[in-house]
Amino acid sequence: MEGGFLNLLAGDSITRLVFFPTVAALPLVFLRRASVRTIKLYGLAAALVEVALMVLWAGQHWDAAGILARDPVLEWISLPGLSIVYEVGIDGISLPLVLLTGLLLPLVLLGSWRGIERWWPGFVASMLVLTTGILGALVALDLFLFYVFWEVMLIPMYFVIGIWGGERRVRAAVKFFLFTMAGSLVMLLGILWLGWTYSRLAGVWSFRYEDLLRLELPIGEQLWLFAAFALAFGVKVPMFPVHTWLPDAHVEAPTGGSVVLAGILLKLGTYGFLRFALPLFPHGARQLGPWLVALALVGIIYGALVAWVQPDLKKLVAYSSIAHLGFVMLGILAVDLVAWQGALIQMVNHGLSTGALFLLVGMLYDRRHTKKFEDFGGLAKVVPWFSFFLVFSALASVGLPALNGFVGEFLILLGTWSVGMRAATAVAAFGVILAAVYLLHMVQATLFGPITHEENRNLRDLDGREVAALLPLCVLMLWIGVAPRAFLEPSRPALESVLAGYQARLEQPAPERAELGRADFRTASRAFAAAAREAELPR
Amino acid sequence: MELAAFAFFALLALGSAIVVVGHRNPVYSTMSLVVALLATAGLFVLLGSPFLAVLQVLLYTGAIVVLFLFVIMLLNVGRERPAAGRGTMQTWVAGVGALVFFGAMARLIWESYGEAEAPRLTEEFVATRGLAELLFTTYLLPFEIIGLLLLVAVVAASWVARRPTPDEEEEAP
Amino acid sequence: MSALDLFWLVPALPLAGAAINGLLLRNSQKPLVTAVGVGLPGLSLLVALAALVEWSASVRPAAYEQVLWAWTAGPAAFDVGFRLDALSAVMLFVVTFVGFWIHVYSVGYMGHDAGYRRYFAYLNLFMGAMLLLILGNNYLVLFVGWEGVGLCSYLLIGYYFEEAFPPYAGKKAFIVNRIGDFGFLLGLFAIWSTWGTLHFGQLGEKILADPAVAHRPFALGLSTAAFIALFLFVGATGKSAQIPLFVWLPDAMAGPTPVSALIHAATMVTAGVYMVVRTNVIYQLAPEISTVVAVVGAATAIFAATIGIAQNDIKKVLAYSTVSQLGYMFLAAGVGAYKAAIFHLGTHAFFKACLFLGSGSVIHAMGGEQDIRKMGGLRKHLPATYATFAISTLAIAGIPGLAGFFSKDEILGATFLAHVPAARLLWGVGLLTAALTACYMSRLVFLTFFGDFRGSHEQEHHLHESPRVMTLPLWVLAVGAIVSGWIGIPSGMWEAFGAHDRDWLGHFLAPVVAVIPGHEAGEHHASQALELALIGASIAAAVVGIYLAARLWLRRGLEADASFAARAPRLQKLLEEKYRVDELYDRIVVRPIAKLARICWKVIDELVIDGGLNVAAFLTEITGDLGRFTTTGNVRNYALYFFAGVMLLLWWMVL
Amino acid sequence: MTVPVSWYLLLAAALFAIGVFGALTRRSGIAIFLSIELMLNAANLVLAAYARLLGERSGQMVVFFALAVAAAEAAVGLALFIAVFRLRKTIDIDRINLMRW
Repeated sequence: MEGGFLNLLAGDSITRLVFFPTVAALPLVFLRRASVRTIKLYGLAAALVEVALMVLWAGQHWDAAGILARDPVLEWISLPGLSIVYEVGIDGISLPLVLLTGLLLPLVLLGSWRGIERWWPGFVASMLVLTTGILGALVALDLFLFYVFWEVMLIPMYFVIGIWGGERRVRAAVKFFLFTMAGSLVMLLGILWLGWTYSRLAGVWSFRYEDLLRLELPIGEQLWLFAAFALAFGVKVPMFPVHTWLPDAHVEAPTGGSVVLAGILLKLGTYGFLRFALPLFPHGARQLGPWLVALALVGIIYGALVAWVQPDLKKLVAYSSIAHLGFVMLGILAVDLVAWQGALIQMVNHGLSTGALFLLVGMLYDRRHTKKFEDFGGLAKVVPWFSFFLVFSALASVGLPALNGFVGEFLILLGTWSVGMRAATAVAAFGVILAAVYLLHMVQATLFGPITHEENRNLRDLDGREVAALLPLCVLMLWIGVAPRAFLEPSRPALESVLAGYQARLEQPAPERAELGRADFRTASRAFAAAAREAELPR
Repeated sequence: MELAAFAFFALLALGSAIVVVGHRNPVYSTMSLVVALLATAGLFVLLGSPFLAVLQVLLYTGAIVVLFLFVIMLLNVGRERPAAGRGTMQTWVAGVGALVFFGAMARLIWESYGEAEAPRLTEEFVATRGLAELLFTTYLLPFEIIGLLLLVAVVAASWVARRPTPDEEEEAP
Repeated sequence: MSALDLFWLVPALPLAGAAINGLLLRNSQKPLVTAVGVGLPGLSLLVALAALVEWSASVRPAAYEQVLWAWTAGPAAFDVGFRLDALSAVMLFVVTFVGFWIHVYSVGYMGHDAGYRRYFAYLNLFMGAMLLLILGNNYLVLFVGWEGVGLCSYLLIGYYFEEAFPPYAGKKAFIVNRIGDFGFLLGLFAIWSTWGTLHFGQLGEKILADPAVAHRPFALGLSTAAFIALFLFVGATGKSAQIPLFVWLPDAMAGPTPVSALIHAATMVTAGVYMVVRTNVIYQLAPEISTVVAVVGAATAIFAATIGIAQNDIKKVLAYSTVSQLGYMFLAAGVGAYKAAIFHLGTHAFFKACLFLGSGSVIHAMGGEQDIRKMGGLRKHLPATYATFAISTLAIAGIPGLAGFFSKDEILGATFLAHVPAARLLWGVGLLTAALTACYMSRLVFLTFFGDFRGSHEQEHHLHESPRVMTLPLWVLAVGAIVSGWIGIPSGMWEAFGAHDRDWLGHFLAPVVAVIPGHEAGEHHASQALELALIGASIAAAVVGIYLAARLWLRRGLEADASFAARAPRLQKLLEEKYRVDELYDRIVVRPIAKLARICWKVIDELVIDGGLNVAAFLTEITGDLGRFTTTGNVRNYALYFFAGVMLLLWWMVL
Repeated sequence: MTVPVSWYLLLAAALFAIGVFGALTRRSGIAIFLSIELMLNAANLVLAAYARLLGERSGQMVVFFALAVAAAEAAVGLALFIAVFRLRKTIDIDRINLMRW
């Protein structure tokens, strides 16, 4: 069905959104002789086109009911008794993350303008392919396909850290790779197990999300499968105690790498929990949930504490990610619509505010080639605009009301509290205090106090390009903070249907032996089913 | 009558085979192999395929083994060194393994066929004509491929065994 | 279009001013900065006054609500909306009026500062956030304002960021407030999970419809109402600087003086009181927590007052005085005298703002000097400042006829008559605090304005009265410090003199205080004699305090301090060092957490987790090295492995 | 009297086992090669025996092809020995450990 794929690629489709960056990366092979400036502008143009495509697509397919669309299903690997399909779709859960991915791409290139000093074609190509991997993982509706994209993300990121990183970049890149890989291999086992179980019951192998949702597995299987998925996603999130790759990766990664890593890659972990781990194994999730909640809480407190004592700006922001993602995990594990709304918006929020913080740290690094607190202090006088953006982003990250971070944290905590997890809410709310502690520490140590280093006296303030990279993020932070409804509503129907499916399946006890559930338990994909009927699937 | 012939050829084959693997002098080993192959050719006759027997004698003893002897003389291979400490270990393992293998196979064969008699030999089965028909109809493609294979083998052998160029010789340790 | 339709402009105008000043204008456009920075809050004041007039004419006593947009939808649906009722009306007037005059004052006080534009941007932002806080029609908008004023407080305390201390103080304020917010948030969650709304009006209706819900056990052995009340109060202690979270307020004096007047005296710090009064329906249902509020308030009042006596920094004295007065307000709220709490909030806003601005005028004249030991005799040089400062001091001391007398007397009277355990004891503490207040405030006046000048020659040479733009606000506020008490002369006082009850403010605020069926504790009608006695006690406390101060500091000046230090050196040191609470917190909270953080990082992260992984990696390497020995390179070995494989296959297939 | 086919098979198994033993124990490359030829021969015998047993001449065909392959194999193998001998001056495989990493 090669023709089918190419048709999709050419048409107004999700496939085009996903693969356009990679297609755009191909000409870079022939642009080897072009000037660096040309390459940069080409990359930026490609990124902007991608954003435009996304906005157009979202504008056309946005639907108040939150049912979006999916592409026609294509046969991908087809053997007797085994069919792996190429099936992609976007709903309210993936849409915000897809748009965030698109938004960050041009900003990342802008933010790397000076920081990346060698082999721009490679960098641009890596970023573009990385975008394809991320988008693919977000839209894949076949677990096998999802796994492929999941691993595709890994490779460009590995190169970005390993080639353009700091002094100990190779070590950091390998650590990143090994952690993620170790987790995802177990998940692969789980995916294969699911496909095999499905084949035993239905007579044909399938990895389609919709099909696998019908599987009612015995509790023992659900437990280990959930654990396997949780390990893969937990490493990515990252949850305590499998988080130690993150600070290393961030410290060594170039600015652009850090922004994408923190901004989007981490969300793939939480997205995976919401999309796959919970709906597929509700009983397993319920039994193991408390343990994960505990880990999420430890992550919140632990990440905040460790962030506080870091001597390095970037490491501080990196550890803060652990704390923030802990909130998202808490929200997801609360299994409550309000908490899920909060968790989803918090994923976006973290992408915006932490993305901005990493961009800012990168801009500072471009000027001073250091990220240590001891080398700064009193910058507010020298670089007021930089200071404005840093304080703004830090406050968004702290969760100041009227900025975006608050919306997510508030809804998460509200939802968590209302399902009765009061102690957990209290602990997490304590983490809110700590967030203020470490972020204000960062702001103070960098911007305030007397200027202690002569080199800092003549720093340039942000130029137009840098403001252009930051402004969209800050505008969104304020917008989401002031009127989050517009950002919450498109996702609600999708979240509601996932939640309804999850709870409906929980009401039934787990069966003794694996069996195929009734099709109407597939409420999680009801939205997709509706879209599929409209699309008249060629199956 | 058949039994006597079988016993003769079988014992001959076994005995010469033992000499093949046991003798330290490669020339003796090779000559014993000739004997073993000839004995097998005899067995082929008993099994009703005189054509194979002829082929065996012509190809194996006539071509292959001569090639062996030729190489042995070319390389002037002497008597083999006696086995060292680790070698004996290997010998024991190999011996036991071979015995176990034989035991397993024997049991398998015996349980499967026992004293089962083969059908009587027919004129048609023994005739070479049928074989030729088969070879040039059903097995025509494999036959051609085998021809190609032999060609490739000849080319490869002459390439591999060529005298190395001077710079290759320098690389050699 | 009526003024009420434009009600949203009240907070929007200052916010717009902040945006214009902060993002659009340049430092060089100073007149424009002033026009925006003062003009928009002024406009906001006008809109607020127009709206108040219209509201009281047509809507009162009902609340006027204006919903701007839906903040969220779904199960947790909250609106961004405003509410104008009696309580927010009082707050609105105080905030916009006092706020505007402090803006005017700032034009003079900050006129020569390089960060003039930034200052006004922050100050306008504060006004906007404060107005959100008091005008929000639900707890969420209130919380947005609550945090917003916290942010502005942070920014303004750290305004002089090139020095080391102010940013630190700002950070401390923000973090301590965050601790309070932690409690506040949990309180909100409890409200929402119990009644499903955060809207003030709906919440009140739902609670009154079925008060039994509030009495259900909730958590920590508390009833729902008690839990909510307690945790909201934790938030209030943070914002309003009560024990145990008061430590940030004295340090907050590192900000510019008008900021101290506006944020840390008149408006922001009273937000906690406002919130408790706003939530009075729940506090009434949780009498035990109300008692806690009263006790904490009283304890804070006397605790801060004792510290105030031994401070030598003019702003520190005022800061502790503020903490102490806020304690009064909580005492009032705790004993159920909500009107008295708001009344004192209003009067305090006038006289304390006036005091702070006066101190600013003094500091201005002294060239930045804040130590009262280096002042003295300023009365001659700064007549206007002296006059307004003295009026306000008399007001805070509780001299009859001035605002503070009425409000403080009402609090003391209500405490005495309250149905709470140990009401008399609380009253005693309050009375003692009143005396102490009169005493240390008088000490401040005597040491600053009386006696001989103790500063350097140069300073004396430069002494001058502040410009008109600064003295005018002083006079306006001083007048407020006198007359603001007259609108709420407590009913007890009317009764004491046998007059008809003309407590205008009390009647005005009556709709705000919820009447819970079955909870009518009944008016505490005391006898006329008792009322008179209580008034007498209040006056006596004030007079004794002032007399004592006059005996000590008017006559002996600094010697009085010295002799006290000589007689009770340890007590004096303890007071001067503010009971070493900061040091205590540092010891038992900050340092252990910092240590824990380091352990987490260095031990758990780097040693345990990464170390464990390195061990795993090392084991992998070892395994690989061991496995390498099978790769001998000996073809016969390989053949043997191969044969073994064949045997295994055979075994599997045959057997 | 006729001989049961299983006897042929047993003989082939014995020849094969002897060949295995030789291939695993000998050091001389030539000798190993001889042992392998022996094993190949045993396999041929099996094929012929089955052809007889089943009356199906395809077995004989396979023997025919196997012989041809054996010829090709011998040619290439011996060429390799010559090449190796040129490099190492020996065909004692214990001394030829090119495959060691």
